[in-house]
Amino acid sequence: MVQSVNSALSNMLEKDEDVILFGEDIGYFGGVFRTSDGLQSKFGKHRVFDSPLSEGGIAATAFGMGINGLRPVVEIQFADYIFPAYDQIVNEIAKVRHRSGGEFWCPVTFRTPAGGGIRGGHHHSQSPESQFTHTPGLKVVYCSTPYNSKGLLISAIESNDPVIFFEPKRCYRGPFYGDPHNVPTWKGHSEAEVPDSHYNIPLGQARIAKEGTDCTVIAWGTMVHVAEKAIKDSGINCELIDLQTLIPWDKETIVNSVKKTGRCVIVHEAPKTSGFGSELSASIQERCFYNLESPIERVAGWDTPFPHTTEWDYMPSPARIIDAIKKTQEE
Amino acid sequence: MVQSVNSALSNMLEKDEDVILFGEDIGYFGGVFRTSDGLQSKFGKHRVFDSPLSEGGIAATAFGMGINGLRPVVEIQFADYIFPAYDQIVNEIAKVRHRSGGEFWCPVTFRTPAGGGIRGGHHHSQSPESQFTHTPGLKVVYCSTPYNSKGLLISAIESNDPVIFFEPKRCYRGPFYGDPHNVPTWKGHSEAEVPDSHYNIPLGQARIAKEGTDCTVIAWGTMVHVAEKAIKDSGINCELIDLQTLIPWDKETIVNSVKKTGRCVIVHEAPKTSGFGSELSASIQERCFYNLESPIERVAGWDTPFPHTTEWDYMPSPARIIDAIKKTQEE
Amino acid sequence: MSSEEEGNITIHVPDAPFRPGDNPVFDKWKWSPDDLKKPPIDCESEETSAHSRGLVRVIDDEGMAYGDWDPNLEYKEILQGLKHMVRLRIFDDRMMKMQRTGKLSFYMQSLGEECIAIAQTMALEEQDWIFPTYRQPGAQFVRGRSMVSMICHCIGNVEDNVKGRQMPVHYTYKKGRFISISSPVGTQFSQAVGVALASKYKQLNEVTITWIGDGASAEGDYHYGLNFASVYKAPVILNVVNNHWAISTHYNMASGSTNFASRGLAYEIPCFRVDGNDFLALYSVTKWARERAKIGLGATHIEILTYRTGAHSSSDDPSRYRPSNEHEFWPGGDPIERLKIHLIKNYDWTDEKHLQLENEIDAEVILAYKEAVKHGDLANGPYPSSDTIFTEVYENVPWHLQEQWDEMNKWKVD
Amino acid sequence: MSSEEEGNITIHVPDAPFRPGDNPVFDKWKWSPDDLKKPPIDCESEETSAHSRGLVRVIDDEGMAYGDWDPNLEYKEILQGLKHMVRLRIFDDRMMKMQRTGKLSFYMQSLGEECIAIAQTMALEEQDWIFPTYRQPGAQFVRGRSMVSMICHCIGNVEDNVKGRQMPVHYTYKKGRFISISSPVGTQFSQAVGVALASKYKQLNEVTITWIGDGASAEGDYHYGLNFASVYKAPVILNVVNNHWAISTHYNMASGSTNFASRGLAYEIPCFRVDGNDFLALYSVTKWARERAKIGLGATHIEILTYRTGAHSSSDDPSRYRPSNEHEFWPGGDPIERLKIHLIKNYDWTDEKHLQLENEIDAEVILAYKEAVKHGDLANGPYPSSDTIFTEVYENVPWHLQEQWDEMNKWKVD
Ligand SMILES: Cc1ncc(C[n+]2csc(CCOP(=O)(O)OP(=O)(O)O)c2C)c(N)n1
Ligand SMILES: Cc1ncc(C[n+]2csc(CCOP(=O)(O)OP(=O)(O)O)c2C)c(N)n1
Ligand SMILES: [Mg+2]
Ligand SMILES: [Mg+2]
Repeated sequence: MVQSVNSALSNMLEKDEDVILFGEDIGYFGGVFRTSDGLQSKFGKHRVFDSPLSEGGIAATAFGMGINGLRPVVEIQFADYIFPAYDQIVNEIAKVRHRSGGEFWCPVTFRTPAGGGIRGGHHHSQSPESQFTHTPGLKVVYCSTPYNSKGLLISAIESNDPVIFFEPKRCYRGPFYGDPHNVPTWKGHSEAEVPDSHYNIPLGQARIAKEGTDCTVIAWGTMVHVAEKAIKDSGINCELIDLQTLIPWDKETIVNSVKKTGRCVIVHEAPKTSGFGSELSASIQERCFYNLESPIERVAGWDTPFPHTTEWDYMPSPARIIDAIKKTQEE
Repeated sequence: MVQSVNSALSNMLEKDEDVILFGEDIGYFGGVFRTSDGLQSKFGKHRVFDSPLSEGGIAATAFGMGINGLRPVVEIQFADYIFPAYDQIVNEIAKVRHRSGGEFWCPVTFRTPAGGGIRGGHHHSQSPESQFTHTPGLKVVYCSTPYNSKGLLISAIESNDPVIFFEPKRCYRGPFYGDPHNVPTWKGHSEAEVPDSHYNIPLGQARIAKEGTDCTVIAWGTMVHVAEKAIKDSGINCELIDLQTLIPWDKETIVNSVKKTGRCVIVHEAPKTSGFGSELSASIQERCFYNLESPIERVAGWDTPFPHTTEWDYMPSPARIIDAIKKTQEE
Repeated sequence: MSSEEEGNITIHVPDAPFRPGDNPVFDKWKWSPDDLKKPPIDCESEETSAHSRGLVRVIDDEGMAYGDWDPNLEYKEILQGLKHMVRLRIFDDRMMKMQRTGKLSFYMQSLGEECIAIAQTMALEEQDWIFPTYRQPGAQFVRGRSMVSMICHCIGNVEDNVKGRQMPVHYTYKKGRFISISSPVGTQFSQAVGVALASKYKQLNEVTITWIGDGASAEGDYHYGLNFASVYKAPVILNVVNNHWAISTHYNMASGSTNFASRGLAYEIPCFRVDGNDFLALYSVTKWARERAKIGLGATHIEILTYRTGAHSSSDDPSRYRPSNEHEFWPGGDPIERLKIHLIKNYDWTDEKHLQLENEIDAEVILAYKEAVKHGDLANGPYPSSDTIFTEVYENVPWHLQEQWDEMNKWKVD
Repeated sequence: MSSEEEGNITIHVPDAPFRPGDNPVFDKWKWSPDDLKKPPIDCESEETSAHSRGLVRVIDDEGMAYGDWDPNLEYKEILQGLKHMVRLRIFDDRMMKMQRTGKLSFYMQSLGEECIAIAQTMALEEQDWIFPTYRQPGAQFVRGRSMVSMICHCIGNVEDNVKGRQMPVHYTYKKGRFISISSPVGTQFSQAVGVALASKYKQLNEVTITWIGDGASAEGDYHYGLNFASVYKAPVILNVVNNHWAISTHYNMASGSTNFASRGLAYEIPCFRVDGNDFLALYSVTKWARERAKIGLGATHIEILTYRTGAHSSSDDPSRYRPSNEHEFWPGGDPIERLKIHLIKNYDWTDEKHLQLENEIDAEVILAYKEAVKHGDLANGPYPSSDTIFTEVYENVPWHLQEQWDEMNKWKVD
């Protein structure tokens, strides 16, 4: 996935002169996760460059560049460190089109590695997507595979709205099936074939990762793979939906699926309370109440900070997901 | 309510030497909403004082004071301006007890006027409570009346956990029943009698503002009064719950009520998507699925920035709430 | 035990020098227009050390202009500045009156600070970007915005180009490259650097100017702005308007120092403190800064020393926290009065002409006001359609907004 | 067209002076211990202007100590400092080795910067508060923390006092007034001011010391810290450790200036730049700052000039972004080597004694390590119970956490 992100960035730098990349350590070094490796030497220092260690300053600078005609793509080194930029994002970037009567807008993309599973403890593990879904004006995207990371990132950069783009860092080098002792690479995975050339996956579209009839399982990021494993092991014919875009989420795909299966499990890494699972659950029951055979289940991170040594007891595991799927079948 | 908040602060300054108040314009001037009026001259400049215009700095300073034995109570002049402090709150203050193995903790209270109805436009109207409910380690409180503002604020200050305390600014001088042309004061309201002396309303406890049998209506802040009016006009025998504390919310009161009524409407001012209504809705359907006669309805602010001249089309109105209550009765 | 003494033994809490009941005393200014020379355009920041600690002036206390910084403007141009300033003052006055009658929800004057944005914008080129706070609306006059359009915004009627979304005085005027004002203070300061860098990236001869208050300079954005401008050598003019007050808070609470200008030195940015009520000095320093930015040498940091004569806003009552007559003692005087005297002493301007000008402008403002209220006002409507709640949140309306929009239409208040 | 040229015509993007393949060249230091006098303890910040632009030194390039800043410590005390520094280096080395074998998930060395926290903590009183970043673990040795306890934290075993919640090197040691380290860089800098103000409020003779990196000084917290300290005259020592690098980013991207020390001047805080590899200079300046804080005059700002000899962390490979031998050319040398030479030249310390010390400490570290792994390590456990996920989130466990805790127990991995 490191390569597919890199490829998306490269395509967009090539295609659009207004695209400009900056962030901490992304220039000469190519980023601590190597996602911008080689781009500075290819496109020049004025298009791909380091920034001071200041997420607030990065966001503010991107705001100004965005309203003055550029299309900045910035990296926040870890999603945990996006909060110093929170004010600039939720009060400024998100609202400028509206507040200016449409005179100014800011087509910035914030790329940021998120999620756990790398022994990151409190501050290298968080998955703060839901904290951006409450702010009108932002789009929120969470990729999960090499293929969709590229197609979604290109669409994010091309969007004239600001996009917060989460990359599940645990999956940079391979999928994760919930077992820390099993460390596969992307090789051979069906979503690992990535064309070199430009392609889009439209924002707002979910991906049906597996069709099924008995329960709809919705996940994003790393949890797509954990859920896939759980479904396989559960013996139950579930439909797995990779949400891909959280704002705006794909109502049609989800509502149709839940109407079909009558059951639903939502899986995310972030703490359960006020995670994006709560919005989906609330919204699905509003729209599918009379189709639901059992309560919508949420499997999520606990409502605690993200721990270090005990992280495998924190992140949703296949076992917990299987249990939730089974619960939905009880009725 | 300005007086009741002032009285809570005064009681706590009197009672506990470790209580210290600071924030923008709160010292000599007594705050732009006058909630700390007279406290500096009563308790001294070293206990009640102005701060630089820097919400991030205020939060950071409060962090340090809190872990070194004080009990700071800070004011963020408008809830819209809490975001420059967001990193200090969600990454630092919320997590310090956990991250330090219990060696340090930070009993700070953030008081902040929130919500709309004062022609505040984008940035003097927001109600960002849900953006704090996703962060483990924080308690979140939203008062609604003179009586509960004092009792809750005292409990917040006495809590050894950090508390984000929202005050519905539209209700500082009187309740609001959804009609901007009707501007009552608190005089004569049943919750307007406020003892001068210290009293607690425990955090985590909701208030049944009105008992009823046919539908549970949950609200907080200004919306408690708007919902009250809607219920009155609806002719339906609703139970009105003033949530008071969002984290941790009062499961018992709410679950019991919904099990009894079989129907539920949640009302809040903040945008619908990922508002705290989504968490309540998701959680209630998990716990009361087999008791629910109809979908849980949410009546909320739209998923747009808060407008200025058209704010009465933005804030949930009695008419919209009545419609939602009626919908729950259709089945 | 007085609170003063308490302050000493525990936390040191600075207070305003004068509070209601005190007699304000200010030292007479020791600075004269002869003090400071123009540094070379490509100077090191250190060469402006004296400029950051002194005060750049052109018009002295007697109304005479001289010294190295005198921009030697033509009478016509200075007069144009005066006219804009008078226009802004009368405009503000009218808006405050309208606010009291409920035609606006809220208002913020530039009283005593009219000179700033007007002089500085006049010193710029028309392709330059203006990124203001709420106290630089005057730049719009320079850029030719119609008063009617400005009033329509303030009174939130159907012709408000911000479509009823923001509070009054939150102007946006892209045609004049005047960037939309936002309420959170300070944010524009760091954003302006991005605007400037985009111009630079595109290799255009465009400079960006921005301002921040003495109070707001305590926000992180102040540091971001100076630092990013310094690292990337952004063509930006970074002003701190030290008008003594942030609502009720004196500037001695904004910083442990009484000098804001010199902060830029440590970022290797040239720094100037300028008499904020001196049209010619402001004009001149801004021209210098623009020239420096244009030739690729980056930012200039300017402290504009002035005094907020009026209330913070229409919601504020300053007599609760400062002596009501404090501004009368402020040695910087009044910017309009000072420019008027300068013109009278040096050109054929007269008190009579000035009075006539005021009358003309008063008529102009009343005309504009009458025209604007034809389109409605906050007390009576018509307002922008509430459909504008849902447009321009995103480029296109996503499904969930469309659902809510449809829902809203069922319940529309107007 | 090289990217250098591109940089000139569009956005100016500074780059590191040397990248892999380049031959690093540093100017020889022109500063000597005789340069700077101690300013009076109650000086104005301006009186430290030269101190912020020069370099406070005591030990010269030959290992001789002299000048106004010589703290005239006893041999015993200097030797104690040396021992702590050697201890830290050997400890770090052992931890890096253990990290490579999977016993730790991650590690961060203090290599080349051992002097800083050790000299500065030794200059403080034991009631003073230490608010460190990840590169000041050495303070814990001064405060008497057992190495076993430190290792247990790093290897995340059942005896980790942080209970497996944070990554390695995120120590907390309240008994030694060493405040819990947090990953978000910069936050401690502003928080430390609050710690200091609480001491002041309680009228205790306590000073707080904190550090921030050259990189992290671009965060808003840096400005908050300096500004709040300056306004409220907090008894705090605010250090910027300029070790040339923030991961792969050279300090010339952290600021448009090459000098970090002088930033404090504009906040009216005295400022010093200190040779960060000079035990005696650091000790001395810190003592001065503590004395000033104690008598109620507030903060001191110190730039500690040093070089990050090692990788940023165990996850980092600096040979990708800087010449591998760059540190050898850095004129500041190595702090241990320099103190050792000073001791050999001036006291009865010898190479043999030094070697023996290293051997003793190596044995001590190995002993501690063996003791610590008895309680488990990250590769093999046992870990802190996963119950610790749920405790100490709040003072008491609220119902929703209790529900989830019960649920977790059904699925426990260990
Ligand atoms: C982030 C933020 N915090 C608080 C406020 C509330 N507020 C509005 S103006 C103001 C004072 C600003 O003072 P200053 O920066 O000196 O500007 P001036 O009003 O003097 O022009 C405050 C506290 C705000 N708008 N934004
Ligand atoms: C807010 C935040 N942003 C980014 C990071 C990732 N990060 C960790 S250390 C580091 C570099 C810090 O450099 P510096 O401040 O110079 O300290 P040094 O490592 O040199 O001691 C970065 C970018 C972080 N931990 N916190
Ligand atoms: Mg001001
Ligand atoms: Mg560094």
